[in-house]
Amino acid sequence: MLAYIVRRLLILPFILIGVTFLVFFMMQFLDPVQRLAAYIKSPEELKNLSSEDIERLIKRYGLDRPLWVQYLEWVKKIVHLDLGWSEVAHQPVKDAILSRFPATLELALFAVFPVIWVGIWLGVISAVHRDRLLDQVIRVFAIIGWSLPSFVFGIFILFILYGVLGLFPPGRLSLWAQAVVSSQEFKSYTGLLVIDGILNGRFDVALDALRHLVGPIITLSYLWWAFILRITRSSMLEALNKEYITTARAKGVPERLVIHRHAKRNALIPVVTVAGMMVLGLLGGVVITETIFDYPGIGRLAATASQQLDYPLILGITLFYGFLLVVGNLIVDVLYAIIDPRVRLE
Amino acid sequence: MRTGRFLALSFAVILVFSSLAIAQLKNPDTIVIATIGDVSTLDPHFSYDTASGEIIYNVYENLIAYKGESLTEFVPLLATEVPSFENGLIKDGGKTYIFPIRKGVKFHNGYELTPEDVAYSFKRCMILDRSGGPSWMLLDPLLGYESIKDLVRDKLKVPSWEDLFTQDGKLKPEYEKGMREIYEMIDRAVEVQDDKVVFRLVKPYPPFLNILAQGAGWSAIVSKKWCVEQGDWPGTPDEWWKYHDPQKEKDPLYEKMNGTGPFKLVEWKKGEYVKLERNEAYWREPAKIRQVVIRRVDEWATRRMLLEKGDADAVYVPRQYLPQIEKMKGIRIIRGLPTLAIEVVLFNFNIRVEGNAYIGSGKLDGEGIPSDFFSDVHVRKGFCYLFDWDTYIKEVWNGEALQPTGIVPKGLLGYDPNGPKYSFNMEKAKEEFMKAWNGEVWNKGFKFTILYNAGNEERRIAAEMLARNARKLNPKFKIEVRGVQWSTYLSDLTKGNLPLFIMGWLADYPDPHNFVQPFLGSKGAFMAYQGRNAVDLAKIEFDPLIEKAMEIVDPKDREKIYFEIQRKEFEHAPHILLYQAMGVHVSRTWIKGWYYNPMRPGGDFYSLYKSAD
Amino acid sequence: MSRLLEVLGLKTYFFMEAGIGKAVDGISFYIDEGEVFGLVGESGCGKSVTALSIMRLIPPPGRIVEGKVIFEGEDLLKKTSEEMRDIRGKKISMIFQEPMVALNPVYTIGFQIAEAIIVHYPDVSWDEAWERAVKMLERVGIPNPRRRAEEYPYQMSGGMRQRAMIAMAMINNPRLLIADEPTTALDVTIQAQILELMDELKREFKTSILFITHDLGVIAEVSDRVGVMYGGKIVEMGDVFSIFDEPLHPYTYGLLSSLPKLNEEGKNRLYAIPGVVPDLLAFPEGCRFRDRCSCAFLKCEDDPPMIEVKEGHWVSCWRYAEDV
Amino acid sequence: MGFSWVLKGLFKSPTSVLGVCLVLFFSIIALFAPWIAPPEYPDEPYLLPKAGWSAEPSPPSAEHPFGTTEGQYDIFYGIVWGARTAFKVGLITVGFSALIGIVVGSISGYFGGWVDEVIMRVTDIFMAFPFLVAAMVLTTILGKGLDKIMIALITFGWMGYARLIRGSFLAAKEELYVLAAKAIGVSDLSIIFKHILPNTIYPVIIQASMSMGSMVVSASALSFLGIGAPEGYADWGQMISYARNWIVGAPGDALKYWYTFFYPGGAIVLFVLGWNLLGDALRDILDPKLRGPRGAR
Repeated sequence: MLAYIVRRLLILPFILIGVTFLVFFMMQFLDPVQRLAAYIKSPEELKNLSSEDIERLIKRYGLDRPLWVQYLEWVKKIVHLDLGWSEVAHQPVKDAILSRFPATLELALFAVFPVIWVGIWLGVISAVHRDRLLDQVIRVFAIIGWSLPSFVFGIFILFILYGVLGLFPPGRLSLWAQAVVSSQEFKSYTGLLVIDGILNGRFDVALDALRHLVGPIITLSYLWWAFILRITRSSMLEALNKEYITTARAKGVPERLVIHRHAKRNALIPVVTVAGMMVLGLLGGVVITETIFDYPGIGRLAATASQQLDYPLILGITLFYGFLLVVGNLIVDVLYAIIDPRVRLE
Repeated sequence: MRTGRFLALSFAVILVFSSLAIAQLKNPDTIVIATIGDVSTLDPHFSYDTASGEIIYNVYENLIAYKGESLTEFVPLLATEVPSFENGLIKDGGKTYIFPIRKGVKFHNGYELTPEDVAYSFKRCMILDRSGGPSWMLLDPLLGYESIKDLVRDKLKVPSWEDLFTQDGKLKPEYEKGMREIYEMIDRAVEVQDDKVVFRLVKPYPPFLNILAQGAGWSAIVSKKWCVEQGDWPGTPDEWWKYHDPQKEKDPLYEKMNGTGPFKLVEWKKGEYVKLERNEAYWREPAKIRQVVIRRVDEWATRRMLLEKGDADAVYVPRQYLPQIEKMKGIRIIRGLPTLAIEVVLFNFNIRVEGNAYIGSGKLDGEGIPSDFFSDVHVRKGFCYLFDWDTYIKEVWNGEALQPTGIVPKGLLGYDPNGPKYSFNMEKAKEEFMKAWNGEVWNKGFKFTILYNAGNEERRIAAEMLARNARKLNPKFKIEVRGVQWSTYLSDLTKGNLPLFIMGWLADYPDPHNFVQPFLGSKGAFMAYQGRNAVDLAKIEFDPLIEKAMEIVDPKDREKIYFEIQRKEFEHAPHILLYQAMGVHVSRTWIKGWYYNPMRPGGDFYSLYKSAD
Repeated sequence: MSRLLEVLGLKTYFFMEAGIGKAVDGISFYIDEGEVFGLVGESGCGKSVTALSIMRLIPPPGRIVEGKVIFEGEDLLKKTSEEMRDIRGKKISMIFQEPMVALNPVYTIGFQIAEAIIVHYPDVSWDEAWERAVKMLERVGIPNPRRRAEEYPYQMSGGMRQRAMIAMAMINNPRLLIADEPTTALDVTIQAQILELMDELKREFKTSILFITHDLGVIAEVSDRVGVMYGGKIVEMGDVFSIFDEPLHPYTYGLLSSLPKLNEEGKNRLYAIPGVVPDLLAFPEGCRFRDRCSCAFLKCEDDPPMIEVKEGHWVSCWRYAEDV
Repeated sequence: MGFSWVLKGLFKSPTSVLGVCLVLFFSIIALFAPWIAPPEYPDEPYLLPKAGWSAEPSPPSAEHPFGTTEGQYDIFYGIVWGARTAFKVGLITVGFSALIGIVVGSISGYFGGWVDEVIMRVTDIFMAFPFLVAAMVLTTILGKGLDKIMIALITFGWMGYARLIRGSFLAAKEELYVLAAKAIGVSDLSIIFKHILPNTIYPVIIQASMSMGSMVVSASALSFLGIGAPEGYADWGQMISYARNWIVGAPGDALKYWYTFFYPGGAIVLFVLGWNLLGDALRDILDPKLRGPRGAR
């Protein structure tokens, strides 16, 4: 087990180098002036800029140097934990990512719960009622969710929840709550506002943060349910066909326990992997949902970074995501071993 | 089934709590603005955009300010008097300006304002002179050069600024003396005399007071002591060049503010919001509003709902979406606000040929255009007649824009309501195209691409209109309209690849020179992109008149010259004047005290307060 | 000896798109108390379906369409599903061919055995159930049972697993044990040990056994009486000696001839029944074996009756019909 | 597993019938687009006809049966030709990703050893990108245009197939028929093509039909974010982005501009739904692990 963890961690630097080099490689399709677009962000900024100034800016940011030189320069800085400056975020790349990660983490944590829970629940029901009406209804329901583009459904949900009902506003906090959070008395323990709110005894703040999470969570949940549901359903069907299920029935285990104790536990093993992938996807930022709900997370940052070709930030985010992915997959593997005793000794 | 019950229950709980949160007048002592502007720096001398300018306007103060809605009258702010010939504070035929400095004003950190701070501020702005920044407005009247780099190049006879330094960034010893002399020039231009500050101009400069009154940054007064504490230029001649053209994020004032204005900076949450708080120790009455939050919300639908729910008091509304909020309750829409901005289609007289994918074959054979296609005045005029202003302004702007009669916009000296202008006329367009290139254009046709930076609707539609009308006029006239990423646009624009391109200009100060010079002057901001032939044309036709207009003080005489410039502009048609838009202000009706000044970058929060109707 | 189980005219069909698969098509047999009844036949002949039908665990699209399963005087097919559940594992329990897949891989052996107690005796505490499980493991010959109870199925050898499986089946002291090919997947030496264990337990707990296998050698060793199945029907039934000494049905005869016999010095080539067992849907009308039968004649196109040739020795073949 | 058997399976459940119908429906629209909605300029049929210049969408009328978007693009025309675009994007991206995946996965799985190690690590690198962000970056770099989107989607879309094929290969390699083929000296390529691929292709078919929908959604997401199809191009994603700012309606009349959102949104949802249902059905039919006991379907 330990050897396995070590081996996986050894892959980490390799992945990170590969990923970032690929970004640099892609940037080679641009000429230096195009790369400068990260620094001159709109026509308005061209106002008093001569072509000489443009040359100077290119030199200043080293945009005309060859790929290898730029990459090595960048790596040199990385070694000192300096990810560079993001012009889009107006702050160092490291700060930009670290300041938005708690928001994304919070959203992911709160979204994961309903998605996995309900997804498994529906998946089990669907499998147990295989091919009957209930199964068909659940599957159609889920597959519609899966077929809905997030930019169609997200806007729709925002419109209903906030536009029509006026209940769940976009953003991350209401104004008054923002004032509380940025005040001196409010201590930030985790960066997750719901938890911090509770720890500070400000339940109103926690509730407010929760209120802002509802829209994105509903959107994400419906879109991702199908994902969990189908894998649960199919692995549940597979499990229900297994002989140990007949064994359980043959020893008189009630049907409820046959399903929930014997089949489900086995069916959940592949679900763990998928759920793990999903959590990693959520942590990597949900670009469109965050954009629509004006939620200040990694996804929105990534969207802006890539639209404006802010390559220090793109690199930072890719690095961050690569790290997350490798470590996250490792955690999933460990979890896997805990759920499935067969894996333990391998 | 347990899961289902729990879900229903938790949803019900959330519903109850959230319905408690709805109120009528929200946040009575806070103003929330939702906009798309991206604040890029808080250093007043670095900033040159309106989003940053709005913050700076409310935190820093200038010597003087515009009086209410006026563009010609001023009120003293950190000065105690507005200089004029009458009160003797403008002397030497408009080459010396004297400002008595107000006493007892404190910066937000408690430091007292001194005349020394004022002089330091202007010198700092001139020395800082970042690439593409606003410092030229001070440098031109005070030193006679548009940038420090031009000045250095001229005085020290070096090819470029970089040549002054060794590999490791040290000033080469041979330039030490020259650089000190240049500093003396800067130093002499703004001087402290007792409790006054004196500006010495190299020539009379009619819009100088406008430049000092503009609140977006370059004339803002900072505290010298505080700046030095932040690691900024210490105000001495030693190594002043190190503080020239800094990298934005290394600029000590990049994210810190310490002004004398009615609001203090509380927090700049990058990319999310800027929060300001009332300055209780303000030298006038403290502001009525305690707090201002400027939120960045890119999604229109979200902004709209924030406004509708009262969570935002004012939002940025793109013109095309006005119909959506016209019937909204509790919303005030103020239309027809004159803006000092103009949108122009510029012809490239010398299109670059090598590797240019936008001009087809590069020949006049019906499958492309030659490099100097637009050098023929008949081609340019032909295109001018193809643009359908009436439809465009009616459909795209809901009638809330003007067709310009010349480059000087309405509201400024030199605007000629009766000046000649082009109109949509297919016959005349045909006539011009038949004359162009000895009739070859009409017979063979052409093909090229108009680029616009994706996301700009008005520019897209203007380009499409030209393209569709051209094809209607002659099926051999093929224009492809293509939206591209800003990076591509930037690159092709600076390389000179674009056959024609659309640009806007927002006034830096309300004077016709600020429009004539960039668009018609041979050294103007846009001529460089319009090619050699355009520069030559400007040198002959426009430069002498532009210079003449700046040497004259009498407004009547100036106006005549600007009329003449614009008649020549019509005759040579170096560009198509698209529109001068009318501004729209949208806010909740409970916002009171709002007034308009076209030169102000955003809101004047000092004047605002909230009360239910 | 009294009748413990009597199966009468049991028909279990599978309703598939392609047609109706008559997996079990009207079989009847009985098992007396303390008796071992062997059910033998090639794979696919309906042995396992018979077992699952008795347990009423036929998966869809299969269904019991006709017949009676009388257990302790009551028809199991008329029981409610809850009553039936309580019978399973308590009065009738079952062990399977492949203990690796028949044991739930994610629970410990101890848990799975203790669970069998708890589901029938909810009043028993987990600790108590666990203790009994450990004792039972010891009884079925698992060394170090306390530690073994904590282990997962994959940690055990095949023989151990089958012992655990037996322990699980016997934990509630059932009246009837259905053993569906319990030794097929095991090595020959282990096979013998398991069979011996079953024999011991049978005596100790006075349990009847329905022993299902395709292995005639095993049948000969353990059964009191034998039923031979082919194509969903019992073609011959009788006590083990009469079946082995004088097989009547051509199929039984073929099966026995295909056994290698050591005492004949292995000189003769083994006999093989010609053809293969057809698909469930492809059996011929009438006698189902007639396509492969060397002595089939015209009459075989009709369903053959069950004929008691000798006392307690039945055969379903036209050759023994008196009126032919 | 014959073709007719698959067909039969598809008409088994109502959901898969629905899937087949939807896909067929859109195929017909795409195929007959020039007759359903004749283009204004036949040389550029994907360019949406424009009924005017006004920003405000206009409701369905006799002339524009589905109404017009902001900027007066005809929605009906856009839906019809957008079906072609969707098929183009879906088939090309899925086809090429699958092809690359199959080639890479086959090489990796068949040869194993260090070849496998290297290829799998490269795959890991590509998978370490968040898909949408990676596609956005590449599209932004390459510039606006449908072809650019497709390149970006293919570049970051092949890894799933490669892994799938590799996995099947590793399993198949141990199978007797492959060992036998190797033993009698059949060449590598012919083993791959004749013996392994036909037996491992089903999961790829399932995966491909499922990702038809998601690829089209990804492409429209890029259009939605403003870095996708060229302006005025018949593309559902772009049409939704035209509706994006109108979906909230007008005060007191929330559904005023419903048609801007309803038709393109409906088209894309139904298209994706069709493919997903089809993929789901194929999976049930082709995936042996899911088949019931004793061929019970």
